[in-house]
Amino acid sequence: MPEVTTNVKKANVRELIKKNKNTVNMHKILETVMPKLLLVIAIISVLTTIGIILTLITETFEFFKRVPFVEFYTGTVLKPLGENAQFGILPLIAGTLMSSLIAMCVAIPIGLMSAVYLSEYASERVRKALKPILEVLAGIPTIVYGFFALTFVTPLLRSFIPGLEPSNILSPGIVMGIMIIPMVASLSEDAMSSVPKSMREGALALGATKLEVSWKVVVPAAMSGIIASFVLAISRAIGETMIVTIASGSSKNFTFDLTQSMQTMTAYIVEVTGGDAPAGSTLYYSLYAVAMTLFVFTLVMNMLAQYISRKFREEY
Amino acid sequence: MKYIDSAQVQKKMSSRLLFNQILKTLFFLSTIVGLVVLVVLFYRVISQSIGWIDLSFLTNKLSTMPERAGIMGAILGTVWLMIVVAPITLFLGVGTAIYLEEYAKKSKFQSFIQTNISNLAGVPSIVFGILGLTIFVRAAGLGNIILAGGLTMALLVLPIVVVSSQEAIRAVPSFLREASYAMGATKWQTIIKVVLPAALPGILTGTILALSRAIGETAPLVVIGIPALLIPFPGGIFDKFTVLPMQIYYWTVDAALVAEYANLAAATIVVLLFVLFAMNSIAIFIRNKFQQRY
Amino acid sequence: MVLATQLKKDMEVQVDVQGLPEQKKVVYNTKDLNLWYGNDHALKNINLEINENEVTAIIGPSGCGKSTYIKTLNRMVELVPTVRISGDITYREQSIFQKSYKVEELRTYVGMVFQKPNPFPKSIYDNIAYGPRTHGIKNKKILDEIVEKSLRGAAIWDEVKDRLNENAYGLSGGQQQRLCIARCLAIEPDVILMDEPTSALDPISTLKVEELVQELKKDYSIIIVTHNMQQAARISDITAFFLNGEVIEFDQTNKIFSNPNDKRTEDYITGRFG
Amino acid sequence: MVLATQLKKDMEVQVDVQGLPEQKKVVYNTKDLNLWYGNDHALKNINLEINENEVTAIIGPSGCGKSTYIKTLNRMVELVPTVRISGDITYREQSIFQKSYKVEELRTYVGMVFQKPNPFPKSIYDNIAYGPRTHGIKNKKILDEIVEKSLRGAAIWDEVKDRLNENAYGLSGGQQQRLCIARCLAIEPDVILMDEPTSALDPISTLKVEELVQELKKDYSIIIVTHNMQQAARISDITAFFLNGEVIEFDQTNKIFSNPNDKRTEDYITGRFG
Amino acid sequence: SSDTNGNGGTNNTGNSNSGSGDPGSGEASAELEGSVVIDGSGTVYPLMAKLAENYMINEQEGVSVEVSRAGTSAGFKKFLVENGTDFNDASRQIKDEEQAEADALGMEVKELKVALDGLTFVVHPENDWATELTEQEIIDIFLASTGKENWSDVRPDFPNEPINTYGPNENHGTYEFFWEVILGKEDLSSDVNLQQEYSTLVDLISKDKNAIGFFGYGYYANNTDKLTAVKVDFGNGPVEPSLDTIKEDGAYANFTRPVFTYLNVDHAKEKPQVLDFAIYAMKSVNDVAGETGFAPLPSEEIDKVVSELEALK
Ligand SMILES: Nc1ncnc2c1ncn2[C@@H]1O[C@H](COP(=O)(O)OP(=O)(O)OP(=O)(O)O)[C@@H](O)[C@H]1O
Ligand SMILES: Nc1ncnc2c1ncn2[C@@H]1O[C@H](COP(=O)(O)OP(=O)(O)OP(=O)(O)O)[C@@H](O)[C@H]1O
Ligand SMILES: [Mg+2]
Ligand SMILES: [Mg+2]
Ligand SMILES: O=P([O-])([O-])[O-]
Repeated sequence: MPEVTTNVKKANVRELIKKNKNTVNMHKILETVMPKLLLVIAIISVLTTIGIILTLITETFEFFKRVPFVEFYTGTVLKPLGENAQFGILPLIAGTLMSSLIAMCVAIPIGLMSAVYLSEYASERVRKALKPILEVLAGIPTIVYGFFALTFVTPLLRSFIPGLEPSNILSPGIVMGIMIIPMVASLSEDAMSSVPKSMREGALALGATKLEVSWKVVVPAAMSGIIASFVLAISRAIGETMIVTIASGSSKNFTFDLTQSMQTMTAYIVEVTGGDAPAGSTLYYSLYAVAMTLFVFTLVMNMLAQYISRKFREEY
Repeated sequence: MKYIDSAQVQKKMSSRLLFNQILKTLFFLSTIVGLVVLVVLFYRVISQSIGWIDLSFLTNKLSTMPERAGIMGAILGTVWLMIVVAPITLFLGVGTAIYLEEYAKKSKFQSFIQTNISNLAGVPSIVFGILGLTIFVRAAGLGNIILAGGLTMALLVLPIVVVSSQEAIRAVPSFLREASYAMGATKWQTIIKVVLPAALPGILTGTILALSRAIGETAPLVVIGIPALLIPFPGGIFDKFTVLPMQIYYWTVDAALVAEYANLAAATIVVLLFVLFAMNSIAIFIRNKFQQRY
Repeated sequence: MVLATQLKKDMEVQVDVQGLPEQKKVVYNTKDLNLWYGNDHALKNINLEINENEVTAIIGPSGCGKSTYIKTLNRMVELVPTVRISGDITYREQSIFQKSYKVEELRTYVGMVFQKPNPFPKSIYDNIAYGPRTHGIKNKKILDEIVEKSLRGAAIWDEVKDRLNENAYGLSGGQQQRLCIARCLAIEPDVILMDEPTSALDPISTLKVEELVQELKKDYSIIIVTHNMQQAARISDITAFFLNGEVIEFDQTNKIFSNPNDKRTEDYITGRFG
Repeated sequence: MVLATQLKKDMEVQVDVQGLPEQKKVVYNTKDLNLWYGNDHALKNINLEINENEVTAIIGPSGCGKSTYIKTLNRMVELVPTVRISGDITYREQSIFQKSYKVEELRTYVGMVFQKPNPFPKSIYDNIAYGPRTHGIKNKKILDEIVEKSLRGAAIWDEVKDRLNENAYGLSGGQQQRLCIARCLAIEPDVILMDEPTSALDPISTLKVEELVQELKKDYSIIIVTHNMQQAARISDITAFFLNGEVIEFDQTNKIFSNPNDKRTEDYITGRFG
Repeated sequence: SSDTNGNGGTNNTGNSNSGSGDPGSGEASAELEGSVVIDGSGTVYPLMAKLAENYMINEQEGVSVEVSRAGTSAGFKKFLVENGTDFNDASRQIKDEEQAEADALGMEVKELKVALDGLTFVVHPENDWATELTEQEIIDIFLASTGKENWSDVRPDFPNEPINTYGPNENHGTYEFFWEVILGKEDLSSDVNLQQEYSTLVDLISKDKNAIGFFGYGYYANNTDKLTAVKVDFGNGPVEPSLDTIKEDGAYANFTRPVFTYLNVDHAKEKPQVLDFAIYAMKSVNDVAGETGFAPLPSEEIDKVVSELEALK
């Protein structure tokens, strides 16, 4: 190492740095300003939530001045237009519950079984091939599923279910279920693959078959994650809009007959805004009351899912 | 005394193994359901769109006559919408992620914002539509223009960008930060010069996925109100607009009036899916190509 | 040479207790076993006989193939997809690699205890009952009996008898490991494989498990992998020394520790490497 | 006793080369330093003086606080939010815990090399230029000079001079570590802290880094944490032995290794624990 | 709620090239820009959409005409506000209270009658019994008070199957015309399946054998393969709705109604493109009425309106 030059230049760089110390005050300013700026940015997400809640609350409050709270939540007749408008949300809740229920009947068993297959049975190669397909399924826009439900699934179902009406809750429910399969499958699979390998080995070493290991050890151990995935899936189904709007018509039937047309809360919002409810009318405010109800439903579901996965996290 | 009888164990073994095999098949079939649906869906959509997708379909203006109708307006609308959404979400999303990951560690406030973001991610898109309608379209008086739609969409996909950026930032090993601090760099210098460049591929991947979500969303725009027939091309963020999913929506609904509209809807779906696949491929490419292995 | 001296002392005790080895029945016979992980040749030409009611210790430096070998004995190694095997292992004179041989059945005869205690996230009772239930025992009374017997067998009954319905993860590490031994006893195995069963435990728990192993020897054949040479010297009858996937020396434990044939064995047990 | 003998030999060489210690200028003075991680008392009453142009080695078993101490010297330890500190450290006679003291400035005087090589995922050139640029040096020609000089200083110039624009992660582990040393030289520090700089390297790379340290001693004061006692013996002038957060012994390296004052020091360097 | 100025500026830059590319197209009128916003009747929508499209292709490429179809009543609510829509299509005449609202806003509204429509009752093509009904039978089917639940309640020889009734919802002028003019404001049966979108109605009825529903003739005319129109007996034998019978004095006169578009005259005065479109629309409406399922108006009537509009210039 050439010592002499080193010493000469050593002084050089140090001096340069010293000199710059005064000019790099900008860094100090950034150092104090940026955290605050970023905080402001971060708060925007909070403001969005507050915005949603305030918007919904103020207008919903106005709605309940016109339609009593109890009447709204116990009313079985929804006839929002015309002379004798009646606002009972139960038909919409029934429609929402039915479509979500049907979706869950499709998504939960298929999603869970796929998760078991992917996490316990599939070889690395098969998993690598199948997972992207599930991801594709999850990435298809809902409007496309709506088109598919209306033009393919409904006619198909009607060809072997005689009593099925041209618009019915069954077809969008099923398609919604298919759409949600990837969500259940991948969240459940995550939960299952985080069960340590040693747990599986423990069971296999006792002579259990793969099925017995999956069903009696892995699934119970991953239960909180699996349940959380179900709850999130339900929340997703409740909030889903375009499939039901397109394929389930807009009949406000208060029924639990899945061959009939029913309207969900989301589809109601589309219908009312599509008719461009003029600001100030009861119809207009009903939009917010329904949206508020929808928001609370999904929020509760999401928080429940978070609570479950946090509270019942297995410590292995 | 022996409790476990090996003869008994042997006898049961075959049926247990058989059961295992049967259910394995069932599990496999369940996994395949998605694939089957996908194939059917693609087959349907593509076969319905054959003969309808051509250059003039891509470049023409909208029309009530199926043979003349084109989706250039919707494509441009989608592009303009993304021109609004991308910078806003990138700015807000990455900013929030930096704040949460680098500055606000472990405080109550941090966990509050974090919870808030994950809850926001679960709010149905149509509720965002109501927010957009009330605040941007009506209260701010913007009307149903691209800017209003873009702001609404930006808020809708913001949580996706925040969460994926957080993950990308978290994946930057702490030894890189330490190396930078040890050189006398300040925190902000470290973030800008070391953390963000290293996290960039992850951030971009997440942002592209968020944008593809925004491209496919319909519900918030239905609420904001998109005209059923809008022929001119949008030329800026203050213009009215339509987008690919909205066009699919109207044509699907109106197929009851003019049967050919169903084919137009299918053709538009093919275009939309193609765009989404392209975006996903880009995201995967970025992830594989630029992700640093340490 | 402190370490070596200490070992010597252990040896002497061992020799006294055991006297000369008798000829015993063979449980496992390994013939020309080779095993690859992908292209990685992890076991090379292994030939070993494991006797009934003896404790066989397997020692060797990290990565020499101890775990691989022991997991081959109950075919757990096949969970790694890239594994290829040649040669043969017979268990009670039957080749375990035969097509018709059911691994699940083999594993009911061959219990296994792992390095890190791995109870199921269930109650203590359900942990023990898991094996019997799997094999079709549903009767509550019989299960109760099995649970008690196994927990007693693993010398943990007194500590847990009042909390059988509590989650097994409430137990200490040492208790969890004995629970895992009990779980393995519950299916009344013939052989017990143990892969460094005490390496995650504190000295007192280690002692308890070691005592237990001595106790279990009366009824079971035990193969134990250990990093701790004193432990091998203390509890085993036969020791196999592995190095780079090969068996370097396989002999009476007192012979190996007092007068090894191979220079490498000597180097290893005197701490010159590993 | 093979190990101990080996150490002795190293010692003799060391003593020959070094001769008697001279009185040197003090760089760092640590007074009654205590440090807690939450309630965990990691450093207890540390008193140490570090001299200019010497290599000070810090040895001790895992978890004894070596890394904690060395990271306190450039206040990197404060990145852990739960840390509390009492006592004082002066660097060149100024307390580094003073309110007005700027850590960023301290860190330009005190470079650090970590256990695992941690180059930035940038080009080799940009890695070296990072420090100067951070401190406001933009001039391309000056940067070029600094890069070359630093790489030469870290004895890696010849290996990388033709690939300065390639990603640093294309280098081997040993090269990466020397790159990190070069990066640290680029801001011409006064002191270099090294936390087990060779523990992730192969023997040949280790040798190269050790030679480099000897070379650097001429211009820099070096504090090096190491697990490898031969290494401490080979390259350091002064050695501090830490145990459970305390300094047990702090003396000339040859003294520590040939004739330690404390029984625990002796036990540790002869391999009785740790 | 349209921002005309904002639109105008950007549209201009977007389209000026193509405009100057073929200056010969269209008539001699000056090149216009900006937007025209139309909402209202779903019945009139196809007609207006066609006119708008033709206008943009043949006349003024720089003008953006957007057409929506919230329904007559919903449309009026968007029309009768400050800065509301430029036109509101209507399948009924403006109501007194709506006119009063306009007066209160100081807004001048001009009624433009554009064509004639016949309220058409449609059934499933496989429905071979109810192809001819009397006016009273139709009224009875939809009234709440008569309690007709099965087809056999209408005529004993009809099948004993439920009647499924369909129609547009209360946002629509068509609903109001039916309810006010034909039912005389008596209560509609609560079983009537009321929909927002006409296309949904067409779809539902075309798939339901027991259905009967109503809407404007145009929606039937486009779907003659999926639907059968009921021939209505007004006392002089069954009459099939068609462009010939739908006339103010024709055989289908009882169910014939004029359809309108209402023009915000203030907007027309401020924005040349609005007035220009109004004039164009009136001039060309008879050319496209037939193909979109409307009966044309006498040309004298049209000419009169056109000259009134030109006077606004
Ligand atoms: N799943 C695996 N895939 C690939 N190689 C493996 C796998 N498991 C072990 N190996 C390799 O096989 C060799 C033997 O490993 P094994 O785990 O049997 O060693 P061991 O003697 O048990 O070591 P230790 O004392 O560290 O537990 C090692 O080189 C290891 O890298
Ligand atoms: N970030 C931290 N948070 C809490 N405790 C810590 C942290 N880092 C270290 N400790 C604790 O402080 C003590 C000293 O740790 P330190 O890393 O300084 O040890 P060390 O001597 O460097 O050990 P090694 O040789 O393993 O690197 C240990 O008990 C450790 O558990
Ligand atoms: Mg092992
Ligand atoms: Mg350390
Ligand atoms: O849509 P309408 O024509 O019935 O108002």
